[in-house]
Amino acid sequence: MGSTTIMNNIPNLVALLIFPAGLFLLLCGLFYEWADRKLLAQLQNRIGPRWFQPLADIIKLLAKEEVIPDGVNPTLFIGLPIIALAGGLTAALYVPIVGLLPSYGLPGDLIITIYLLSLLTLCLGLAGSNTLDRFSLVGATRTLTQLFSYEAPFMLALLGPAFVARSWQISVITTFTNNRWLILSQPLGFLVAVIALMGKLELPPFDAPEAETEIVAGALTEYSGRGLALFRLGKGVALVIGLTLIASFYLGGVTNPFLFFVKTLTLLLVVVALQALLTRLRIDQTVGLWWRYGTLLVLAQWLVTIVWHGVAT
Amino acid sequence: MNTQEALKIASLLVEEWVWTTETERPEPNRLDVKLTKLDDFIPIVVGLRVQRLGYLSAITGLDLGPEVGELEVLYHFCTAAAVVTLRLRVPRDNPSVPSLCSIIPSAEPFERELREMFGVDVDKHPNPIHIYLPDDWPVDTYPLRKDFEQGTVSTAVRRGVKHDGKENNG
Amino acid sequence: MKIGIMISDISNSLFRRPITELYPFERRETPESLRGMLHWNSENCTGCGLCAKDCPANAIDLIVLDKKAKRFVLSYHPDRCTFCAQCVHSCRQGCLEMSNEEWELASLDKDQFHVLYGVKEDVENILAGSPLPDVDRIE
Amino acid sequence: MMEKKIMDETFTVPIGPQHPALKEPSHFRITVDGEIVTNAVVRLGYAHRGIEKAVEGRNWIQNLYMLERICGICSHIHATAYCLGVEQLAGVEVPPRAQAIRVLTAELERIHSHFLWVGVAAHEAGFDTLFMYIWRDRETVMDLLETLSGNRVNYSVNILGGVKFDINEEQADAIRKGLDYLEERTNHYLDVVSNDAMFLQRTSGIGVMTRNQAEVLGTVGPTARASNVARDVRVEAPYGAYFDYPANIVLEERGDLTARFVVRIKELFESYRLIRLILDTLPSGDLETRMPRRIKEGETVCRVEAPRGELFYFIKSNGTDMPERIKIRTPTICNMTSVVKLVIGHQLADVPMILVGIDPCFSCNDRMVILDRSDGYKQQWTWEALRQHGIDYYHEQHS
Amino acid sequence: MTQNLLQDTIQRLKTWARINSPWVLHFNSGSCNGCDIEILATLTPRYDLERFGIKLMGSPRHADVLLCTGAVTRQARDRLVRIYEQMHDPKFVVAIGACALSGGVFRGCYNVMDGIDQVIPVHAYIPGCPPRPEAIIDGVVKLLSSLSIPTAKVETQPSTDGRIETKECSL
Ligand code: SF4
Ligand code: SF4
Ligand code: SF4
Ligand code: SF4
Ligand code: SF4
Ligand code: SF4
Ligand code: SF4
Ligand code: SF4
Repeated sequence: MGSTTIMNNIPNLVALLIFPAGLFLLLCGLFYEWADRKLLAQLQNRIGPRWFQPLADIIKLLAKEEVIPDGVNPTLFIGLPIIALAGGLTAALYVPIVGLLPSYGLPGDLIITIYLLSLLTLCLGLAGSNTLDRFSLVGATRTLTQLFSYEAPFMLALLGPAFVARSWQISVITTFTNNRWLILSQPLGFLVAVIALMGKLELPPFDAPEAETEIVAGALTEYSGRGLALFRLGKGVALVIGLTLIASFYLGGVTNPFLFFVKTLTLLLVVVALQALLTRLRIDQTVGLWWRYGTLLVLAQWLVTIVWHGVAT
Repeated sequence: MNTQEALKIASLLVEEWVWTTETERPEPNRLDVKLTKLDDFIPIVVGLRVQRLGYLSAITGLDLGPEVGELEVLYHFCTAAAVVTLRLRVPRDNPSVPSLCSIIPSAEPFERELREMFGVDVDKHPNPIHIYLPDDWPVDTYPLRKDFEQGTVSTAVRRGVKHDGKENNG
Repeated sequence: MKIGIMISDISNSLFRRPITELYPFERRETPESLRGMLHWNSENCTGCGLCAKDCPANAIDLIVLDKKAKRFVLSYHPDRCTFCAQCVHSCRQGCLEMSNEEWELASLDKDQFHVLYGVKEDVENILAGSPLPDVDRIE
Repeated sequence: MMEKKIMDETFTVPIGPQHPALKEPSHFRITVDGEIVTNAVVRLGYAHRGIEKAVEGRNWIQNLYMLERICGICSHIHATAYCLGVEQLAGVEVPPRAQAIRVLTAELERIHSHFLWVGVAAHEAGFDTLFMYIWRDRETVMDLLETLSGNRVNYSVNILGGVKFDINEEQADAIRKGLDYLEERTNHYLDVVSNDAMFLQRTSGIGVMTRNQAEVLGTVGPTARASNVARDVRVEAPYGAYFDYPANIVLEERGDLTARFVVRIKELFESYRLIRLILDTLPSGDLETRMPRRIKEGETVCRVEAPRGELFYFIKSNGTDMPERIKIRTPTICNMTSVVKLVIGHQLADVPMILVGIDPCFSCNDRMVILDRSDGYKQQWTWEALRQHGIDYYHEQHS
Repeated sequence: MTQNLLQDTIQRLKTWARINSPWVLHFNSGSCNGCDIEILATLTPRYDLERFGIKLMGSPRHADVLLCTGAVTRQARDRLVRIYEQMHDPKFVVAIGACALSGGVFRGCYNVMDGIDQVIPVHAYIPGCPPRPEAIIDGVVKLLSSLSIPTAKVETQPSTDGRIETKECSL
């Protein structure tokens, strides 16, 4: 059974690998997942996983027996993880990963990227609601609730730099932000962007959708084997993209690999420290918090930016 | 209320009132009250409660063995170091005691335990279901009675366990 | 009302070596008193059987081969043992002791968990299942 | 939500089987009329091993170790209660040094237990960093207990008539040093649980139990003391060495989850004080007195203060080397009752908060709800669904 | 030829991943909590099992290794079997503590089954009451290393001082 799973997987895997820079991106995602776990462990005064840990996890999951639970739509069950990962990988085309220029660029690709990122969450939610398992259903509901509350602030926060760069094309914005530390002029926007990213990726303390102590593993409870592996990969990729976007928009651009790694990893450290410091929010608190403060903060930031711009020009 | 006061009030209550009891002081901090009439039980408990004499700390069942043919039920009330114990004797076949749940809500699990471990019927108990034993426990089998044999139940069940089609009896 | 009070802890940890032990690569010294695997020294044993009688888990049996000649074999089940040291305490002859070094007893099969202590020849006899003169077991 | 239509008849909601959890498994069955809880029943026994029966077939010495293993978190206190009872029956005087060592171990155990609880509760609330640090520091006590007794969890310090181990100067110094470190850390944790805004919003004002409720429902231990009920066997009815080393009671008024954290953490300081005192004034003398193998006929009641509250033992001997009957009433069952009684009359939506409020580990035991209606319609609910229901319910109320 | 080589590599890769990424599920089948707190302790900073890629999972579907404690009470038995069946292959069971191995002090009590292996197959046994966290790590590492050599059984060797560790005992 195990080996046939692998064999069945091979066409899919190949399809993913021939995707431009796909393999590299996946590895990058795994590396960042490792960095995330390792840093968290370090902050908790323990050693944490070895460098190949996420890779081993993925391979093991791929080799594991895949069972499609009763009462689910098999096409959706199998298809959703693939779409999720594909969405992430596509989004990466528009983003300056490793400081290289984006492979593609079109006007307005910022919006496309953000929506492709949401595709992942959306698939997760659908995957959860596709099963009969109660944990999954609750997880799915929470995932989607969270998605809708984080989408707007994240978007608005990223539109801040877009506004000052006067373009909705990522490559244009990054050229503009190069060596301009927007974090200084838009600190609130930066803050909201970071927190919204954590919310989007369901990192603690916004991990109510997959809280182990409450609902086992949320939407993914019924997933095992390949499906789980693909979702994890997708999340890794989304993490890289999110970090890259924020680092290049707010932290003075990521024009070469060195700067890229330094900046994204520093950003990751901030994210991890927040994870370590904060207690998980209940889902109602998560949502309430965002609608009350997150959006407000971002709007305040906008106001300041606009006024300041008006004054400057 | 300190220990001595509590003991004094308790002995006043049970000895110099209208009920028929035998009291003993097996240890300095304990007052042991044997009730000869089941009817006196509830009024005495109400009396203890009204005097705010401690809280129901535990209910102990005792099987005096098939020869004696009786079970004993002990209600322990604690105040500071004082322990006031009310003892009820009930016949071994068809034993029954009144429920205290309406006076002392926390008696509920203790009485359920008494029911399933000794087979003492608790009259008017709000939730007469198992608390510790599994639902498929054989009826009329009470583990803490003296004539319950360790192992009878457990082996019977163990034979029934199967895994991978193999019989698995340890 | 403060946010993130634990920041002092995490910033302390950031640049410090984790407290994690490297076991199984590095083994910390175990305390002298640690109660590990039980060992039996037959020399002084009188065959009183108190150790077996007081064992809460029935982990030890004393097999008496010849009471006069003081030929005993002690059968010990580390899988049942609760490492409580009552047997050590019960034995007045000081025959029993618990090792503070041998505590990594994990095994992949259960056969490892039947240990016979005694003179080699007696143990081998028992293993071979050869008939023994008036074997008496004290549990 | 879809639950709405089910809500308007009486039905039974059994919450949760157990979950592969740290804490012992339990299970609640809640009957609801519309939205109001009319009855709640707790179902235990996933860990029921039949100890009370088994003790009748083993000798007094073997029983010590079995009773010690009723629970691995407060094993020592079970053994102590049993020993005190049996010694009382046998009329044996235990040497003061042994009594002091028992109390010292009991206080070390309390430290380990409270650290454990705070850690698990933090993990439950989703604050893993606190969990990790608390458990890291807890290792200090575990090390002390291990060097002292030879095992990390079921220490087996007691034997009938005394203790097995002595404490030498070197060990005493190690304990003092360990306590200094722990005291410093405890101050820090007290700050965290009482001031960290993020943590407080998961604990403050949750699961409130008033003083009267706590008293009438027969709660014990820190749960009672967090509601300002002065119930502590060490203080009310001193036993063993607590006559010579009196403990002070720690009370909190609010009765909510925060108060339960604070009470437990403040009790740690009391334990540190007692242990230091004992170490400084450890009486000299023997460690044990000889015990007869047969215990005189009689009955006794023995109460001690376990980390979670009053532990009650009733021991009856018939003059042989085996007990006639031993009744054990653990603190958990008392506090369990309070949960079950407290929810009656409350909104279903409040149930999770009350359960979680009493002991956050409940929420990890109970993750599933099965709706079982009389017409045979069954539906599974998660613990979370119930919580969600609560949230939605209040949203609707307010909008 | 190349087909074989590919198969072989995939097999090796799978084994490697399996050994390096064991996700565990913890089940208490009626233990005294002693073993359970020691399992939890192995995840905390002092011992940190994440070094070996071990992660505690909540769902049986995600777990590869079931860590079991307790003497299996009658109430817990069905649930144990169900959890075992819910886990996806390949799966392993580790019994932890005297209770889980044989019933320990509770051997013979009316409500217990005297050990995990009376109910489900067990792949590794860790004695102790409870085993120290190091001993648990040792057991898990032994299980993991046995996966790389399919026929790993620890040799029985006669030790010094006349003591023999036996495979079978006819008594
Ligand atoms: S240590 Fe305890 S359980 Fe082990 S053999 Fe000795 S008495 Fe028995
Ligand atoms: S108690 Fe000591 S002397 Fe007696 S049988 Fe056991 S080992 Fe031998
Ligand atoms: S969530 Fe519950 S079961 Fe899981 S580790 Fe925490 S307390 Fe234990
Ligand atoms: S102590 Fe109580 S719960 Fe535990 S085994 Fe005995 S009767 Fe059951
Ligand atoms: S109260 Fe009971 S379950 Fe809790 S630690 Fe004590 S013995 Fe264990
Ligand atoms: S050792 Fe004690 S109990 Fe045993 S036979 Fe001798 S006197 Fe009796
Ligand atoms: S206190 Fe009672 S209910 Fe709780 S774990 Fe111990 S035996 Fe079980
Ligand atoms: S082996 Fe010991 S510590 Fe583990 S569950 Fe059993 S009695 Fe408790």
